[in-house]
Amino acid sequence: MKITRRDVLVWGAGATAGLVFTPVPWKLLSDISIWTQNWRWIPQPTHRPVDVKGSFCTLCPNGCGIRVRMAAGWPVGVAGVRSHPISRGALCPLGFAAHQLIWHPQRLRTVRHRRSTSSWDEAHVAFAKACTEGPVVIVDGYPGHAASSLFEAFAEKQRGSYRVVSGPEAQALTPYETWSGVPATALGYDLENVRTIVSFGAPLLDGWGTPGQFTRLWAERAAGAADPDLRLIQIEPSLSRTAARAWQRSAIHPGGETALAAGIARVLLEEQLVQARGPMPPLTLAQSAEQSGLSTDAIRDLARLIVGRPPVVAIASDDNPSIAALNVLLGAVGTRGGIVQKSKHAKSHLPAESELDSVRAVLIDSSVPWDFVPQTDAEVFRFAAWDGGSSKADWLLPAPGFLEELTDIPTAPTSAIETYAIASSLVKAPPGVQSAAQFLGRVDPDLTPVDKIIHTRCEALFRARAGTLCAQETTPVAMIPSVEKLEEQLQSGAVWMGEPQHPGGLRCKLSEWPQATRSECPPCNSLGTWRAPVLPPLASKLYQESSLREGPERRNP
Amino acid sequence: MNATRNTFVFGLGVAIALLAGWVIFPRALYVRQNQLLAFHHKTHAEKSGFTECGQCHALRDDGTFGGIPSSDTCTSCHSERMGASHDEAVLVDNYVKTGQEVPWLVYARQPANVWFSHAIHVQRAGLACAECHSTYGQSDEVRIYEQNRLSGYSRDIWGHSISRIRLGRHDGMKMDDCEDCHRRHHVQAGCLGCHQ
Amino acid sequence: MASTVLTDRRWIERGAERASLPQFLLWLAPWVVVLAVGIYAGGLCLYYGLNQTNMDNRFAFGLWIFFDLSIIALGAGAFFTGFLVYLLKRTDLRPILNTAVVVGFICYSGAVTILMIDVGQPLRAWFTFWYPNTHSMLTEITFCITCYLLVLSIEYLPILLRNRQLRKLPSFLVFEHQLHKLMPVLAGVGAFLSFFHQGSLGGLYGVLRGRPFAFRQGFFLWPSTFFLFILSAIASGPSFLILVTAAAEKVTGKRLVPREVFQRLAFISGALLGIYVIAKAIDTLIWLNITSPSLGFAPWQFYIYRPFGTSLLFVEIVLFGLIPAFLLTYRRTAALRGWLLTAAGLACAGVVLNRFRLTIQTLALPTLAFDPFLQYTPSWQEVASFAGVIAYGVIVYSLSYRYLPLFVQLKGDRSHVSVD
Amino acid sequence: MSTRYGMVIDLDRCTGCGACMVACAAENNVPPLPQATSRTGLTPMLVRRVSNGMEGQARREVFIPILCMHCEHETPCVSVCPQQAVELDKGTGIVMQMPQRCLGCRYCMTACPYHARYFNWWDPAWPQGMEKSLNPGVAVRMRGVVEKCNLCHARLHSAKEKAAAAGKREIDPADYVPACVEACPTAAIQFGNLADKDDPVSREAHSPDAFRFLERIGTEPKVYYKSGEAWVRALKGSVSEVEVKRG
Repeated sequence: MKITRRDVLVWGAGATAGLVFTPVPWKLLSDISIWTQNWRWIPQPTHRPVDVKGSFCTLCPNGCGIRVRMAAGWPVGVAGVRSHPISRGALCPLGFAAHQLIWHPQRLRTVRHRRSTSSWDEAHVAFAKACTEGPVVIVDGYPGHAASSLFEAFAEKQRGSYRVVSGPEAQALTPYETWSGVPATALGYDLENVRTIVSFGAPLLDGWGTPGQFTRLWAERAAGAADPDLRLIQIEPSLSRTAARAWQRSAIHPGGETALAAGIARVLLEEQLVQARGPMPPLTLAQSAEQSGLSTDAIRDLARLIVGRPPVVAIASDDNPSIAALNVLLGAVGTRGGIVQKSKHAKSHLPAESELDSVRAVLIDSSVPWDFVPQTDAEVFRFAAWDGGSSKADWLLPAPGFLEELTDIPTAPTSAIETYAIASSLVKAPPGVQSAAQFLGRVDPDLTPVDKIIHTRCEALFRARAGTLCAQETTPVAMIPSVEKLEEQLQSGAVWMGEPQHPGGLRCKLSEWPQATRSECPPCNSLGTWRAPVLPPLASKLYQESSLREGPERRNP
Repeated sequence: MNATRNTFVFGLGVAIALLAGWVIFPRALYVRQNQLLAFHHKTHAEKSGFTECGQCHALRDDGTFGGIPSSDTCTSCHSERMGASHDEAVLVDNYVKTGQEVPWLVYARQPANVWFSHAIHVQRAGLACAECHSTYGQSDEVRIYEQNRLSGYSRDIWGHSISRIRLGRHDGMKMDDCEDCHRRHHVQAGCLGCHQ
Repeated sequence: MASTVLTDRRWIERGAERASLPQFLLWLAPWVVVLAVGIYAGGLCLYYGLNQTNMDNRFAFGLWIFFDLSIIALGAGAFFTGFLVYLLKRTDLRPILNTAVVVGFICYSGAVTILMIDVGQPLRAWFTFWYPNTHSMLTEITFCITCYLLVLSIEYLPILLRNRQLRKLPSFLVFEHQLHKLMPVLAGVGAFLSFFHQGSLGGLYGVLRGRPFAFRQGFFLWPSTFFLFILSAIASGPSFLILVTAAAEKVTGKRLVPREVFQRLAFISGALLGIYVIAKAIDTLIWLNITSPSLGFAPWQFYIYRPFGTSLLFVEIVLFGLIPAFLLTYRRTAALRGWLLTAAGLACAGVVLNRFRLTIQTLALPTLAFDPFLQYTPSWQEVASFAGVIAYGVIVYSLSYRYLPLFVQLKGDRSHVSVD
Repeated sequence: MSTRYGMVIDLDRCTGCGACMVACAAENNVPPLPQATSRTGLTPMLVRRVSNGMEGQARREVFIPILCMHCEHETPCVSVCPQQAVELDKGTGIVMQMPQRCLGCRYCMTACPYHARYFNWWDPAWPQGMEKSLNPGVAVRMRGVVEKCNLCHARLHSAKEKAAAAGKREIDPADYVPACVEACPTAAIQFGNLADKDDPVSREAHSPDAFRFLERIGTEPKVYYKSGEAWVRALKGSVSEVEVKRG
């Protein structure tokens, strides 16, 4: 018998009716919605156990203490370390997402010669050749760390020279070097004891120096109080986030800092508000008022306010000598709460910019800020972990990134106390990556490698038996049984802290008021002393998904 | 005549639907996989003399659950091949020696949004492992791992009765099953208690 | 031969005058295009997610919520007419009943479609039935609308089955006849459900304590907007029916329903609108003087942002409220087609404006003292899916008009069916 | 006695550095989406910059971290959710969002007066390999659902687990500190148990300088703010109230 259309319809009706009494529709309904909860293209975190490692942030010279949460061999979180004597548990916003930098899309993974892919061997040949042909310059961003001494040794042997690019905080200390002979790297701010700070545009609350140090001090001794124990006076043309939170703030004309410093100095001397009797600035009060944009009375009041609660120190955002001179008048140099000498054996270094002509090659370490471009026609070897784009360098050499390299952390530029720490490499660096130190080590095998240098430094610390080791609890170095124990503790996140030096012994001879110089470095941006050419993707939220910070534009593609 | 024919055709439809829904569908919905290695709980228990599940499936110091022992645990006995079986060779050569983890298929794996703490349920509440995992620990079988094609869940989550009617006592690890047990023990957790 | 191929006469009601098939297809064509674009746009939203729209975290509800609230309000004519005909025995309204059902069906199915496109996880929508939160207005809405859409479909079915060809199947005819007996019950159920979800749509924003522009004190568990929405819906529903039918008459160039029906609807619409506007005015006063001040919000702050000035309030209450209410109830004006349609139009505009202010203005206004006043312009995908649903409505209505006996009075009242 | 977790945020101490925002995003596996903007991004913790509306020397600015306020009374988002994806946790007072239950209707977002809820407009995505840096214990949310601050409940979980393993019933408060609190360099964000009278946080919450935003709406937020500056405290009210105070 033939099947009619009706049969099909009826059969379909029956099947549908029957299906309702099977699990099919109901189970599918459930499973499809569960499917939307577990889309395969959405990554999920690992099941592997998490353990916490102590280390230090190497993304700027300040080396804040960090706790790194590790799972399946990769970092999954970064946090501050309370017991760190300088950073005191704080990190800059960028630090909290720094562990993502390992995976940054702009990560440099291959050697590049003039933008085309090349190899380490070719780079070696080129550099070795350069070394034989003429003087080479090695540029370092973190003077004083183990690699630095390797760089210096190499430069010495090759009749080349070792140069340093220092951040704005360090540069602000250079005038004192010229007047006292003590190297700027040996100086620091005794912030713990200061009670009045006159900041000439220094972003004190916005990533200045070791981010945690001053903000924590300010929070404990200044924030919110009508007459705080620590007076922060911000002198700045614009309403920066530091100015917004400062105790007092004077809006001056852009570039008026020099004139205002002179004006204040004149008032201090005329009204004999300080012991110093000179030198008297050439500018009259009227002139400085006119140039700074404040009234003469305002300047007088400011001067009186400043000396109202000693000890006082003026902090400049660059190497402006007038502000340094003001500190000398205020007696803030070599005194408690002022600018102090923290170490006896620090060296002074040539700035990277000085005479680079008649140089055969320039090797730039990955610690040097990306925007440093040497004014030279020499062959440039640029080490970097990330490609910041538009580089003039002939060679781009992939360096180990965050957490990937064993390095030590010398004293932070602004700190008043010597510290020493070791950031061990927690993550295996990707293949085809080499640090400048390793590179030079291959060129000249006789150089002492970084790990050896670190070991000798630990031995020196151990033999000196001075200072204390800050971990969960602090122990004097004298109590530590062996150098191995000391090194092991340092490797796992402990910090060595030296004894505070006696402030005396730092004398500045200042016969006449310094000439105003064109300031060399621009004031710090809101990134503080951040050195990597890229931001952690999550940190770009600050710029992209909130109105919290204006610029720089997101640096990621 | 016409009417009877209709009823027959209709009934046929119903019958086929029921067959497809109850017999074919459950088979089609799940992918069946064998474990890479034939691991026998019973044998290992006897050889090692272990009596507690926790002796292999231990809690870590921070209270998190160790789960399936890592391959270096095997090293203590399987550092060299113990017998000629193919699986043995695979285990020793590919995992024990290389130190890689065996890609076990985890029957009781919950999805990412679930947070389940063995410490709380076993340590504090004192539940027996068999409450949820049945007696697989004493068995000598190597179960087949069934994975739902749509949700990617192990069959154990939904339970082996496709209709979830008359589930075995230790069968099923859906939220409903968790809730039942919580209700029986008068424990209130709230969403936050068990979800990430 | 060709002519017979190109004709659908045998599907069209005997004696009913209909345009030729090509003409009809020509009329449909543009709407089909719009519908196609709409489907594409909706597909984009479902496939790529709601980043296709211009909604954002602050403007989390956009065009769609306004659209849904509006068409559901306008669709209220369906249940209300059914309510009048079957429960209040106003048989004189029967001629409009089928249109009412079709319009209602279109509006509700359209609303549900849009809703499914504009939630982030439509595949989980059934959770609302499995794990319902009984305190949520949205749960109430979901339940009622789903059930009522079902009711509407069943109400639509007999009209469908009365198609000339389908009628020929005896079993269908029996089925249709049974259904017909069911109608009063369905009308009752429909009325009940509709009263609730029309209300809960009002409650949707009325309960938002965090949005003082929308928040209203309530009676029992429902905020005042709950009742205002019911009122405004049943007030504008009939007006919308008038407009739709008038439009149909314009397009077909036929007189489809006797004038009295229009008069009747107009009067009902007008009277209810009058009551609504007064209630609305009182509610606004209470809200401005008691509710929002008690939450720390001064009335004037809702009106300082252009274009949401007090003028809108005036427009809503007087221009789109009192005036149409008068025009619709006053016999003289209601008798004049021009006036009638204008008034009906104003009445519908009124309810739409009300829905717009409640949904869009509420989100645009700041709550925290340092919030900005927000702007939002829908993306083309949103507009397209919006237009698509309208096209869908026109198409369904056209088809129903062409092939189904929408206006039964053409052959005298056929409350019981006779096989011919 | 049930716990009531809450915060007191000292606005005088906030320098607007944004560390809390980044730490929060990293802890909770928030995807870094290049296409996200200030209106479509995911910022469970968001620091907003607010001025007193003056210019020149008289201008003052304050940074206000905005997160879920975990309203205790008539919690606006809880009552509106049609399918119980939002819940006020009985034991802790945490307002909890369940992305896997959420159908993405966004009704809760319109209900929240603090705009502390965020919608996943895009599929979450990370640059190649970066998924290895995801934080274990926090499930990644999928596109089309709402999320918000859950007070880092993953940390609460591990604290509970640790306690259970040690045979304790109560967690050690030191083990449960949300990421933003831990990250704040000036300790401006204080976290604790408001139900405990001796907890420093509940004492702070009753200090004269403490306030909550939109208090008069009556939802009893559990996130308090505090400031010595009158104009900042005035911000707690609506636009109208602030205008009135500014005169």
